[in-house]
Amino acid sequence: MLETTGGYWSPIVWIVAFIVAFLMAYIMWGMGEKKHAKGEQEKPFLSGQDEPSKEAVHVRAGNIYWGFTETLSGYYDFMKKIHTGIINDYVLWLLGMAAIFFLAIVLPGVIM
Amino acid sequence: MNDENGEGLSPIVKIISGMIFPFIMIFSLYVIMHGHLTPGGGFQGGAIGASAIVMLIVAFGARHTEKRAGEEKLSLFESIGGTLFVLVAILGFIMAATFMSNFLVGSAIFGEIPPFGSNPGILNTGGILPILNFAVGMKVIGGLSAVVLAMALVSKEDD
Amino acid sequence: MIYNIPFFAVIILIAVGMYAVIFRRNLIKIAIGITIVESAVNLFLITLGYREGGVAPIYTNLPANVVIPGGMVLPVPQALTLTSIVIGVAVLALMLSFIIRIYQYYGTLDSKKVRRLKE
Amino acid sequence: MNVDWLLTHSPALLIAIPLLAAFLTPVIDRINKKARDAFVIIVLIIAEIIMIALAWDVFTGSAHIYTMGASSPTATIPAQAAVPIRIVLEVDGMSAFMGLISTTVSLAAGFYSLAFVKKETGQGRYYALLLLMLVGMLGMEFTGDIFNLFVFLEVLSMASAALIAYRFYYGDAVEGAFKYCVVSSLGALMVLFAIGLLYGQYDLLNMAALAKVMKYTTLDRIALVLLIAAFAMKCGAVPMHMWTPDSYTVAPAPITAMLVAASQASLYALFRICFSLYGLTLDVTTVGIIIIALGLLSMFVGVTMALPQKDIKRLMSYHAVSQTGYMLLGVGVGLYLLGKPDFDTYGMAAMEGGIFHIINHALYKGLLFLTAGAIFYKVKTRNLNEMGGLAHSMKFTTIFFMIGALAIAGIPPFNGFASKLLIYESAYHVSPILSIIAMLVSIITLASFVKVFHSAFMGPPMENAEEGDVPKSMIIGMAILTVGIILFGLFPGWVVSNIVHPAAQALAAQAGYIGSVAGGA
Repeated sequence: MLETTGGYWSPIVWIVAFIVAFLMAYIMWGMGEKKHAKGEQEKPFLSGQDEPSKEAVHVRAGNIYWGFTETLSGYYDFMKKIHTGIINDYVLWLLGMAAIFFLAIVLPGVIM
Repeated sequence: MNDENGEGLSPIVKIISGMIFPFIMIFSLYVIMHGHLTPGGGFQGGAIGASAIVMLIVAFGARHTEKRAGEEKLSLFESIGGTLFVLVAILGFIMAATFMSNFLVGSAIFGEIPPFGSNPGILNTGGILPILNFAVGMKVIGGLSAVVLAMALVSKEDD
Repeated sequence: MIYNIPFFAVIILIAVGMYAVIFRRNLIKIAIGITIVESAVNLFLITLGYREGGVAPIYTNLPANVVIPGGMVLPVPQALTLTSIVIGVAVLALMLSFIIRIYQYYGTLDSKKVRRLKE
Repeated sequence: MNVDWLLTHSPALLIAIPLLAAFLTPVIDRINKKARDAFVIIVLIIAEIIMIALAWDVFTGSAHIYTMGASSPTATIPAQAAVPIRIVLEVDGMSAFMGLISTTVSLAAGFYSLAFVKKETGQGRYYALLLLMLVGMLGMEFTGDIFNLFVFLEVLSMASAALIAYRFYYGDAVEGAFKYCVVSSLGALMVLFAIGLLYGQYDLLNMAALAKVMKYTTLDRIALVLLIAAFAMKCGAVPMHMWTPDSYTVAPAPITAMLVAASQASLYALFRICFSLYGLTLDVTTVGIIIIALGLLSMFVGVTMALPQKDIKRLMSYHAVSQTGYMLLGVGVGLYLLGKPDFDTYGMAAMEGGIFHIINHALYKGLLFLTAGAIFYKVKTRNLNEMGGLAHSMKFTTIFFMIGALAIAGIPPFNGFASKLLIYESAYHVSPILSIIAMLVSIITLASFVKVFHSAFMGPPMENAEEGDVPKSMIIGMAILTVGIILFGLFPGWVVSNIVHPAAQALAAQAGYIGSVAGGA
């Protein structure tokens, strides 16, 4: 039981609720038609084509979120541009951030 | 210029560096042993000692040095130095109150308490400091020369 | 004023070292740049402990009849510098051995070409 | 040798034993390889046991002080002096908490390494450096002396850099190590310069004594800038994170898990500097906003960069950056609210969330990197496009990966959910935008791990994959972390009130930190 500022979180209660919900779903599922025995399912109908093999339809990692990266291509192009992989740039980023912190932390003290 | 092994410098350099080698080592030992009295100590003395071995690498070539004082041997020397250092520090628990306590003060080994005022430097003082200096010296001699030897051997791999 | 000059040297050395690290593309020059910055920081530490006319702090006790006008310089920054030098040796050795290996595998020391890992 | 003696000396013992073992390992390696493996594991187990005992004592009692070389461990101020001049180890709640993480991850990495590096050369030095990494982490976390912090930071950096380049025959491993070495040594030099600035003003190196006299002058501000920049870089905050994916990707998997704990030691140093060294003297609003901004940037950029990656370890490395953002956000909110009336409610909850997230992250990200290593061990590639169907042969690894992935995405009932919940709720109080971004990042995290799970474990089995799972010692290493995840997930209330709260309290209460070393605040 974890008390948070807005309420509480208890994994035990969550697991009990999960099991109850799972059992209910399982019972409902068991009440359905039992016409098909295992192994007798029909093959999917693909406009008369043969079903392609599992190897042929497995989506490879590079293509899974193609749509997402394509939509945000402006952002990703920018990100690729700054992730150069050159050690000089890494040091430049470090110094640049130090300069920004300098402006934010030291300058107010000097001005006042 | 080269001898039959195809590496190293001329015989003059080899003989002279062979003659100087023990003297540099003795000087290194001197700096290490007087670490608690004069500027210097384990690291500086160890660096001098390592430079003697580096001189051998330059004069005789890396492969020849590897046969006589191999990287494995030097690393072992280094490990023994490190172990000695930590062991002396741990003895502080057992012999006195805390880690790194100077438990040798007042004892016969390096335990003499120096008289007030300027003195010519009494070697038998400092408690565990001379021992720690010695351990650091061993570690630096072993480590530094092993590093240079390894680098020399790796850059030889090309040709 | 004259005792502030080392601090200017520190600033100049840091600038030179950083210039080498940021704008030089040769990996060995980058390593040299880091060593220069490190020397600058060491110089800074040593200068902090300096006293005008001070002597080296290697007495056990000062004799009663001897007066040193400047006193002793502060030994703590010297100990810090020594530690930092030892660390610097290790860093330099490690970087140089990496550079040797990089040269073996990439055949170049140009930092713009040593970038198989990016994005 | 009774328990009291052991507890009194445990801070020094925890550093001394792995250090001694690190020097002894190459010697034992020359005698017998099996003995060396057993020796390393025994040392890691001893360190873990001592650490648990010490942590328990600290959480239930008070902070442990240990003065090196003094007549008694608590004699911090020598008779002739007015300020602490010896090296002081100070183990308060936060230090003990971080120490627990370091030893646990090291133990898992040690077990895992037994099989993982079996075919490599130079294993004696591998284990010596692994133990030195543990020494560096524990030293950074325990020390009360700012110069010692620098020394242990360098010990940690050098050992890590050498281990990243351990499989130097891959070429790019050396590149990653070189990049790590350059940025971390520059960062360490910034820290040293800041130490010089502080020492020049106050003639002190002890953090508690420094905190007592801290005036927040312009020079102090410059030192703070240098320290924040260096440690934020070392913990991998965007936009100084570029070294993180480079070095995490090429390191051997157990070392990557250790590197996660190592960057958290830097995170600890950042928090220690902000809270204990400067405390309320600094401008908490400005610095708090800076840390929150770093956290938000890290979370968002890290996770979006992770999504399109094709290299499994590179993807996970970007997630490590992203998860570091959560910790920065949580503790940054705490720092922002420090000294304000809301601190006792929302600020404390945010800090608890951030600190709880540190240990959760070390557990599940360590586990995920170990599973990535197991995949690499089997299929000899890190490219996700070339994998598939590994669930057919690697049953244990699949289960471990699923647990780790669900935990990192914050799916209940695993531990990631509890800490993220604390962060969401308290950050919402500062600004709802913070919580919204944090939740969005959590969703993308889940999406990218679905991608890894789909492409590595699902689908038809690979043609050239070997049968069977990885060796037993690797499974033990992963199981240690999995048990931690499940326990922390099932009992978050107990963990927060007994482990996390003392740690957050130790950070927030600067007076306690000063008082225990330098006498009354």
